[in-house]
Amino acid sequence: MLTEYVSAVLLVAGAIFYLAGTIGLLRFPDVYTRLHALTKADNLGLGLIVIGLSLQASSFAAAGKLFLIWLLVLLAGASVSHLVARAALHKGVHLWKR
Amino acid sequence: MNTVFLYALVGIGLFCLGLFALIVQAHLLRKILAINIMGSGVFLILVALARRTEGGIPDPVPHAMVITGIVVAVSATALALVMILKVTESSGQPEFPDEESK
Amino acid sequence: MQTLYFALALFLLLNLFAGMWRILKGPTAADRMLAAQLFGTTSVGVLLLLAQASANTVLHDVALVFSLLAALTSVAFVRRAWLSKE
Amino acid sequence: MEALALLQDVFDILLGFGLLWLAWLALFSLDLFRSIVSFISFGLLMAIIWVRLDAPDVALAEAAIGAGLTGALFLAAFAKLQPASVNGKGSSINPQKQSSRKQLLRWLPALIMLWIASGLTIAILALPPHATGLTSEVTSNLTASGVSNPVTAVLLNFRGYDTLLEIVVLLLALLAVWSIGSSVPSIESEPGPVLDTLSRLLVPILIMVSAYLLWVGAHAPGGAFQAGAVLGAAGVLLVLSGWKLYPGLEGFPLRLVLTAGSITFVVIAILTMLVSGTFMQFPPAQASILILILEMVATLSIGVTLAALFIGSPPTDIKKL
Repeated sequence: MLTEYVSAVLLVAGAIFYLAGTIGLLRFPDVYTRLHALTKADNLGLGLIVIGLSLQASSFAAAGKLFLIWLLVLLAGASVSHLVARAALHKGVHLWKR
Repeated sequence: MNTVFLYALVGIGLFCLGLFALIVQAHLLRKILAINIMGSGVFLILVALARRTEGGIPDPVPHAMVITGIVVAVSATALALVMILKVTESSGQPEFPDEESK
Repeated sequence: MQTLYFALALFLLLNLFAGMWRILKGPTAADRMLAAQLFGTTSVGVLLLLAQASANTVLHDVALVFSLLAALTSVAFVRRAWLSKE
Repeated sequence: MEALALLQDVFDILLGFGLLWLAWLALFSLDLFRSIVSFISFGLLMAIIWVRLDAPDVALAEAAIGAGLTGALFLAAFAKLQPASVNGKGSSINPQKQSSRKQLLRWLPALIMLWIASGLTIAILALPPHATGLTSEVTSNLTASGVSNPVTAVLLNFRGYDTLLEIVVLLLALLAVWSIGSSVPSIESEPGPVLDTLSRLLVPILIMVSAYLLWVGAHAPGGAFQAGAVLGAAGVLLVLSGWKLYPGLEGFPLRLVLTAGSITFVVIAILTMLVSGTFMQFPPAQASILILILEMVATLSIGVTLAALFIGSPPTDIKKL
């Protein structure tokens, strides 16, 4: 019963980080800061959801697969952020200044 | 049950939207997008209707057809994209030449 | 519990649609691509929640393929589409 | 229970409308790049819809192709179109040429579309709410098919013809692409250390997942098409990271891999005809192993063909001729 509650709390927390990521994507002023928002969703949002779901997983293999998915999304998110930032700098997209 | 008809109707919507765009849009890349969306609409109707079985296991035959359909669609898309590159190279614009300007 | 999973999946779906605003507005192509990237990450979350709600672990495989290909379109964008413009 | 059903309905309705909206954006956005990004997102939503319709096999194929390969294809083509369209645009498209005849030409199709849409809607709504289709035929013959996943049984055994012809269609598409050939070179630059590391990490995992999908396809969602699509994605990633095929492998070895799927299919079909008297009628005792062999070879051919389709230009030995 306790695991269910802990899992539910983690899932809700994950969803809130997704919301934070989306708000960041919508509100931040330029590409570089928006990259920052994106990583909140995949590091913490998906991470918390994966931890929450793996608490209820039926086997270690199932939990392992969930963590593999998370690691792959992390890898994709980190590399894509780097590549997009590099390409944006290369193309001369201006940095946001206050 | 309602889900079946909801998604089948969405499929009809996609098909007609795609067909309309195929007719009115001149840009060839958009025409290919339109054909892809029409195809997705047809797939959606097929798979939605396959779920009308009583036991809860959907009919596997339409599923198999749609899987082959998806793979054929992507190969046809690749071919079509190479063809529009060729048209663009020869005519200088990604459209078919207009009847009036000939 | 099942209701919670569905509610959260719905919540993530709403997030996803909110992110579509960025696809609409841009302003640069990179912004649109980033929105699509977030779209992919959010879809993975939705799929995992749906898998738990329907107790169907097969959906983990779908999420796995999603996460594997999450980088592919963005890499294609950076390597092909964005270098050539202008 | 009430709340759950309501949530599911809201989820489905939102998903359906979201899909239509994305289709609209993909088709009628003024900015072409926005159209393409909308179309990529459309593919992602489509995969979720397949999940909602209890079609995990289709969802897997869509996740690999609709959400990955198609997007990469469109982005690469968009890039190659850019320089050409900048030259020719000013002279060819005249906004003031929108005469009344052109306006009519927009309204007429719209009316026809509405007519078709309402006709189709009436037809769909008139269908009986429950139908068994071919489910009972498939399930009652499943034990003789050699696999326990009904979709794989249909693809590789009951409707093997479709799959054979489908692999041939892939091959034909590639032949056509090679013979048209594009002279627009894709722009290449240094991939950089991050992309290099990404491809070195991801490609082995992609190959492993492809093998995994192939193996589970016998009893769970997965199979040759999904595995082939994932393998093709691995190839596309390699191409994008600047990897090239070793020139010695471009000639006969490449063509052997490309055609292996169709050839194996035909050979097995003929052999089964000699044994059992009917084209492609697998003997139930050997069906399982035959399907596995077919799927392995088909996966390889599908994967390599998809990657070759992405490259779009023929191998160097054809260019020399």
